[in-house]
Amino acid sequence: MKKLYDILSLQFELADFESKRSDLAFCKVKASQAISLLTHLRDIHGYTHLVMLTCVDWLEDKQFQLTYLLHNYATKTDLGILVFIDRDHPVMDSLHHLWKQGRVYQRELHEMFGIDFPGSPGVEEPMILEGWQGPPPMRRDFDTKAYSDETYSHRPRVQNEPEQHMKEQLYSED
Amino acid sequence: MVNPMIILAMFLLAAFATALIDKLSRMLAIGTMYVVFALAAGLGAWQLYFLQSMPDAQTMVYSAGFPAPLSIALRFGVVEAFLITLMNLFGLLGGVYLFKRFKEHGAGAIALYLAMLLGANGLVLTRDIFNSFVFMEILSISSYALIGLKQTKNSLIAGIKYMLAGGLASALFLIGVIFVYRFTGTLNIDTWIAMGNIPSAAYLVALFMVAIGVFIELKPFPANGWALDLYQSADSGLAAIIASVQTGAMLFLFYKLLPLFIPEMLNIFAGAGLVSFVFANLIALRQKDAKRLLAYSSTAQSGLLVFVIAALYLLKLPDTIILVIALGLFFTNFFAKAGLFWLAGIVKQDNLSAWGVLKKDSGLLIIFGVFVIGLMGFPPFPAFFAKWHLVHIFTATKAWIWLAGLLLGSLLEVGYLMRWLGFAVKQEHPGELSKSFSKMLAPMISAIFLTTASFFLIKLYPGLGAFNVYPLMALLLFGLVDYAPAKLKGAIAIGVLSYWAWFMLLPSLPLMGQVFAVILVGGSIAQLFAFMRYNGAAEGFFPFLTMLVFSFGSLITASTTMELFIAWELMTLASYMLILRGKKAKDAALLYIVFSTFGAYLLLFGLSLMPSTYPGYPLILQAGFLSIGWVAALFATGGFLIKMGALGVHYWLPSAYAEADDETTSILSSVLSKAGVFGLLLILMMISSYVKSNSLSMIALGWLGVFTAFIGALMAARQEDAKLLLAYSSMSQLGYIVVGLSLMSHLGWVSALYMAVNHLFFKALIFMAMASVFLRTGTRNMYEMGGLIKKMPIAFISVLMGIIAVSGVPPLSGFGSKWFIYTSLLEQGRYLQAGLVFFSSAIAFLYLYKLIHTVFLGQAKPNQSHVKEAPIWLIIPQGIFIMAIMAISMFPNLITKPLSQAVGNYIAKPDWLSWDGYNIVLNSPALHGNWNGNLVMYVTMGVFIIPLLWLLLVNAKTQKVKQFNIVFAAERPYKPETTHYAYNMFAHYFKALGFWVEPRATAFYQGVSEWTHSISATLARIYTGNGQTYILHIFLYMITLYLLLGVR
Amino acid sequence: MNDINDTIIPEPVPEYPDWRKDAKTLTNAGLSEEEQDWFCDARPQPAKKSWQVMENFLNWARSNSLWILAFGTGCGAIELRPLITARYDISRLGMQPRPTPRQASVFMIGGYVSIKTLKRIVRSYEQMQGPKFVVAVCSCAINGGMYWDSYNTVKRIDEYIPVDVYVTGCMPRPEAVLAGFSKLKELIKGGKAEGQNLYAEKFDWYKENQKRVIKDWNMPDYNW
Amino acid sequence: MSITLKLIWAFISLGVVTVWGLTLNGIVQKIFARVQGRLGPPVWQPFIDIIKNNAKRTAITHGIMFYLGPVFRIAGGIGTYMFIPVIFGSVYFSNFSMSGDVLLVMYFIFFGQLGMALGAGEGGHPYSAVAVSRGLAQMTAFEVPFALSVISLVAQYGTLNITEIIAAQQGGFLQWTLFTNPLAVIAAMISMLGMNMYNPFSVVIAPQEIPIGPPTEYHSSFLGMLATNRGIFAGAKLILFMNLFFGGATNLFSLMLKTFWIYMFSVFVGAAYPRFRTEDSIRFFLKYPTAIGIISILLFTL
Repeated sequence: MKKLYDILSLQFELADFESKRSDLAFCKVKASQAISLLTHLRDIHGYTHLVMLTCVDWLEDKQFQLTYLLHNYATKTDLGILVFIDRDHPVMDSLHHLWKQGRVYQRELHEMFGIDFPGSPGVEEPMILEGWQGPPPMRRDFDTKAYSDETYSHRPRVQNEPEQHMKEQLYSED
Repeated sequence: MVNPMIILAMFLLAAFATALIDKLSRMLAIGTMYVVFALAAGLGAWQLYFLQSMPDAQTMVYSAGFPAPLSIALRFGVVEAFLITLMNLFGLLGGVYLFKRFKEHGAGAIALYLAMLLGANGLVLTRDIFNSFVFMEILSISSYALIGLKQTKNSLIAGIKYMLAGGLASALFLIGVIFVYRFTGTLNIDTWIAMGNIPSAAYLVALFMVAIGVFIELKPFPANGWALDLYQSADSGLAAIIASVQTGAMLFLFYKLLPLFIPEMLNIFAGAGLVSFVFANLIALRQKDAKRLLAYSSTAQSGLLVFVIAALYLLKLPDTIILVIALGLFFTNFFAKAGLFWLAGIVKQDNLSAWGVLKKDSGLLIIFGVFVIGLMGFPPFPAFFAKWHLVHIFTATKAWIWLAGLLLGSLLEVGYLMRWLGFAVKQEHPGELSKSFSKMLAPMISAIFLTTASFFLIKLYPGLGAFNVYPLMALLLFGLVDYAPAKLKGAIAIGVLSYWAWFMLLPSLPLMGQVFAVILVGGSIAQLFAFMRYNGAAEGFFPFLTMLVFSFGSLITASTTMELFIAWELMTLASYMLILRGKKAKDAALLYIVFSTFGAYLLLFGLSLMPSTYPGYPLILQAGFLSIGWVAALFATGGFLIKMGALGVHYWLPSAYAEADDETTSILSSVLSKAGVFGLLLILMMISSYVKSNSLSMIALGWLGVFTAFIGALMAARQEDAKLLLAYSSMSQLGYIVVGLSLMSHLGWVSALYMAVNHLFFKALIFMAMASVFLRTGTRNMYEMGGLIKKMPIAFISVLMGIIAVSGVPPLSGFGSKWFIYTSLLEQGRYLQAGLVFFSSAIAFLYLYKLIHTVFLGQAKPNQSHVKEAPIWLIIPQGIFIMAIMAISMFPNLITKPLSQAVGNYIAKPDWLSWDGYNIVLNSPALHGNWNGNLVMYVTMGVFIIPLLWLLLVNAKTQKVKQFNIVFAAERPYKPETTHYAYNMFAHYFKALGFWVEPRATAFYQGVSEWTHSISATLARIYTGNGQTYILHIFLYMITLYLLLGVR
Repeated sequence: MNDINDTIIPEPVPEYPDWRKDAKTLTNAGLSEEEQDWFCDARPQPAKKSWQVMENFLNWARSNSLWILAFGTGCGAIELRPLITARYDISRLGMQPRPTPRQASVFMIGGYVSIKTLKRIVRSYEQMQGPKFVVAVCSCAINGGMYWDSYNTVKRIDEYIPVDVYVTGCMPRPEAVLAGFSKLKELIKGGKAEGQNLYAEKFDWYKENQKRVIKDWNMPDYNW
Repeated sequence: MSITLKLIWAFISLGVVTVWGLTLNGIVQKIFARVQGRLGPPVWQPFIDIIKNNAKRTAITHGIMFYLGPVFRIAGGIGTYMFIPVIFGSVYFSNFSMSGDVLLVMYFIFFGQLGMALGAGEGGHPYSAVAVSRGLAQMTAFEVPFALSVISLVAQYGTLNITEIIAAQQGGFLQWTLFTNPLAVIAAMISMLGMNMYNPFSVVIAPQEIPIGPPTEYHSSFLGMLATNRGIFAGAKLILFMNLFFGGATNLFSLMLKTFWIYMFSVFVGAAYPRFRTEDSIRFFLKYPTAIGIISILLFTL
């Protein structure tokens, strides 16, 4: 994996290589180079499978971390590409032309984190939040409890003293 | 008695005087010429009149009063007089047509034209062989010169080629004449004939050279390259005269020489003529250029005439018969070919597809139609009668090859002529016509002349009843008032036809004929209402519709085979014109007419083998005791099966039904196909004396019917176009009729007729309802419709009744036809056929459900929200047919009893078939069964009404919801188009059974068509356009013929 | 019936002014003009009962022929499958799953209800033909359960459709669900399961609740 | 017999067949349950379901044809039954069988199916149309062996009249068509599997993919009517098979016994087999049973 990292480093500005296991490693790349790196990995190095595309909200760093996890069927290795993008202007290049399933991940990220992937087909369509009007709910600064309290009414809670309650339930004839 | 010398002298005088008069005034010169033609024609006519009043008058005239060897003999008999009249009339018409040219070129052109006609007249009149040569040369030389007048490069080249070929032909002729003179010592043809055959090889060679000289001038294929270029590049007015007058004169010369020829020679010339006829037609098939096509057609026609004269002479038929047949062909050919050349000059478009400009003038279009149809040999034109007798003669003398060649060539001819007609009628073209009075006069007068003559011919023809004239009169009269509003015309047509059918047709018929009269004529009349829906004139419907209906009448009443065939041809023609009226029907109509003509020729051959009938009694009456041979029956059956669209020859059916106008399709499907049933029944009656149900032939016919039903049903289930679906459905239903007829039993025929009546009712009903759907939605693709039940409830009810009747579900009458078919099949022990019939009738459910579901049920489409019920005119026929279906379902005796009685006149009703009230009881040793349609109806009503009342009671308050209020797996539908399950509805079915419906017939016929075209293309390659090659052709041709002659 | 798997009968819905009782049609404002033609706009009306003896008989029949709408709305739906198996076999009680709402009479809400699911639930509920009953299974359907603070899950289903019986538990055992159905049977036989009429009478209240959480209301107001 | 009396007896016999058919349906459900190790619903469950469905308080309709669909269906069922003689030799249980022969019965079966298909079609639900297209396609296939076996019967007995066919089978069970023409019976029984739409030919109603087939949109009393028809129609078909192949019945008891066992044949097969796809079942029907049917005809003609 390190060898691959070294080879790639000649062409791309990679950083923070981190080998988790013998068959799993992560490295960071600049957002502007991410898609070309992915293309390169897919076409040259046999990472033909996009396992997933996820996002982590680093609220404190004002950054979103996108993780592209790729799998190589020949060497049975996984490589995670981490891309950090600005949290205030969350725009990232789309990879739907590389992997068709990418559009679903991107749609989800658009819905949940508000990250825009220009050009990705159907990225604006709601996935599970039909008619959602609030801020993207998976952002860490979204207060889900407050939203919930405000939007949905709670069933009024009846609290009983257990002992008393059981007595009433079981021995109410007395 | 007119002295023919006067005519010749008149021409000579006029030709010389022209130069002088032209100096005076050009108009006067032209006028003089016209007067000369008129006088000559008048003299011919006068001579005809004279000879008619004095049949024994001397017709031979000797110049200078000396007998034959010393002077030149001329004959002015009936034939000559007839030809002289015609040719000079044509000279006049052609002269008028060429008026502008004469005005331009003056005396020279006029003199040349007069000389040409002088040559032609002389050729006809003279009985002297050397004199013939002189006139031939006059004719030829004046022709070259006239062609040269056009002064274009092409026409000059063509003129040179013509001169070369003509010179060669004349030279051969002259050498031959010299040698013959050496043997006979005289130049008089009559003397030659009187001397008989001289047993000398050299004499024969000489005679052959004389003959070949004339023959080459008649432009036989393939030694005719020069003539093709000539026709193509010459002025069309001139080409018209060459094609008619010159060819006519040459033919007559050939005819005069015939008695001299030995049988081998006649054989060779007949064969060469036939080859010319067939192959020129074959090549013409793929021509795109109108004048080139006409050139091939002219070649073919002169080949045909040579063939006919030689062949008939060889068969030693009396001169009068030869002359009548030849003149019949010649007469039609003469007018039609010249007329077409003239029209080509008016259209001024070389490309066939550009002939759509003719539509700008409907008069010209009609004239064009008259010429084309006349040329094809359709009744009532004389060529029809000629071909009819030819076929009979060939059949009687067992000249099968000649017969086959004649029919093959005619079929090819129909192919290209109808293609041309299709272009003229259907193809839009922006071009302009070059119309002027002088140009219009000639084709107009010849069309009128041709039509009138034909009209009188059919009226005066011995043995033809008045009913044969009605279709033509209807065509003529409704054609004249075709500008009147459709509603008025429709009302008149319905009134007239009803009166005629009720007071004239029905009383003159036996019961079986009345049954068919009800089906064919009654069914048509009921559907005529639909045509009244058109606003405005709706040109082109009523003349042909009324013609069609009247021709049905003449078909049923026909008492001789000829009447039958005339009615059949008129019916075909009328239906062709109706199909052609459809928007995109050009190709479909062509396919229809080619297949129909093929069928008609099979029929013609079959009829020619039949014994003579008793004029005055309808054939359907005579059929009970007439008996015909199996060959005749086979061919006639083939002809009728084509019209019914049996499996294998059904190729024309889907496209013709689909592309015709909707109301027309209804008539085609429900009525016209029954004409085939009529014919088939007629044939079966005539062979019933020796062909029984268990004959191999009838079992085979039964299987053909069964497979027609099966494949038709399968194909129908595959269609997305509603009309195609219904077309295949008709094919399938007719298959049942064929099965029923093939049983040759009382029950079988009753079942076939019951099915025929039923099919008329329900298919017309469905077609009318679907016509209103097409009218309102503007599409025929079923998957583009949906949910129309709310918009067009009446159409839905009609289709519902229709499909219940088609599928044979009780209680409607459809079950009756199914019951009859099964019982008759089972009664005769045809178990496996019954099984396959059952399978096909089950498949019928597939296409019927598809039809009603995808159109009326399911999801309504947003672009059809404006759709409303059809106009009343389309609903009236639906009402009539619904009432008819209900009546015969409720009271089946209304129809079963008369049918049984009608059939009983031919095949006696067996004792085991009886009616007990409404209960039809079958107690045959082989099968017991019964059906009580009336009781079934009551029981069905009962079991239907009781649950309905219960439902109304329990479920009185239902909420009416709309189309998207459906359970959609917890979702909601967004588009009706994607919610409507319609396209390729039975995909799974064809996954399992698809191998049955591979379009094998289509592949076969496309193969045939491709092969024909490539053969024709290969043949056409011999025409290089090079004059020397053409001369070589002539030489090779001559040598080949000589070698074939086999004279030592 | 033990205490752990208790069955809760929901309290009646609060009083709510029903100001459009006489209206016969709905506005269907959520639909475009073209779509208005495709959906029925009638307003549901409370159904009338027949006379008492007859009604008792019919209620008996209804209670013994409970056809369940097999629509797995949440994780509790997994509890329906064991019920059909040989061990619990609800078919002996005359119950069977039914694949289309048109023919079902019991709607089993199986657990948490997200907004997206709620829309489908409302639609399916309205497509059922009355009398129709709702059994809500799992604590999520009762008070949100573990999704009590979720941004996307409603906390009490009875605000949106009338519920006849709740079955507590996360998730309840099949026995508990069976107990819930038994309770429902009792209610039906007693003529107390009139959720359909409640829905029709308080239609506007339910609709308002539904529309408050379902923001993209692209369906008719009542899915017939 | 007077027409009034005839009508009364027809009603009585209709009542009998309805009860018996529905009971049979109940028994079938019970048997399926027991095969799967369950207790199963009570035998009278179909009756409760019908009452429940008729007791529904609301109903919707998509249009007239939708409304009439179940009426057509049940009319088809009742009509089919009405044209079959139920008990051989009994004037009371002969219904209106004098109106026609077995052909009438075979074609009247289509009456209900066609009407139902039309009603389902107007429902506008695509699944209904899908199911109808499957059903019709399968029907064209399974009717073929049945028709062939009926034709074989004609070849054997020389009659289409059902009463005469029964009469020919009297005189001991060895006279039954089952023993005199076993091939025809085999073909017919296989085609009955298709008619009853149990496994392996149940793709038409495929309950999960296309919810229960054509009646997807039907509910309330419409569904009640369809369920009632299941009883009548099943009874009518069984009686038809009994009459044609199993010697008919001379009293109600033997009718119940015979129809029960005939029905059990398709039930046992249905309980044991998985499901065919449409095209597979079409191929199946057009291969083996059709071949058997043709052979049985040929045996009687040659």
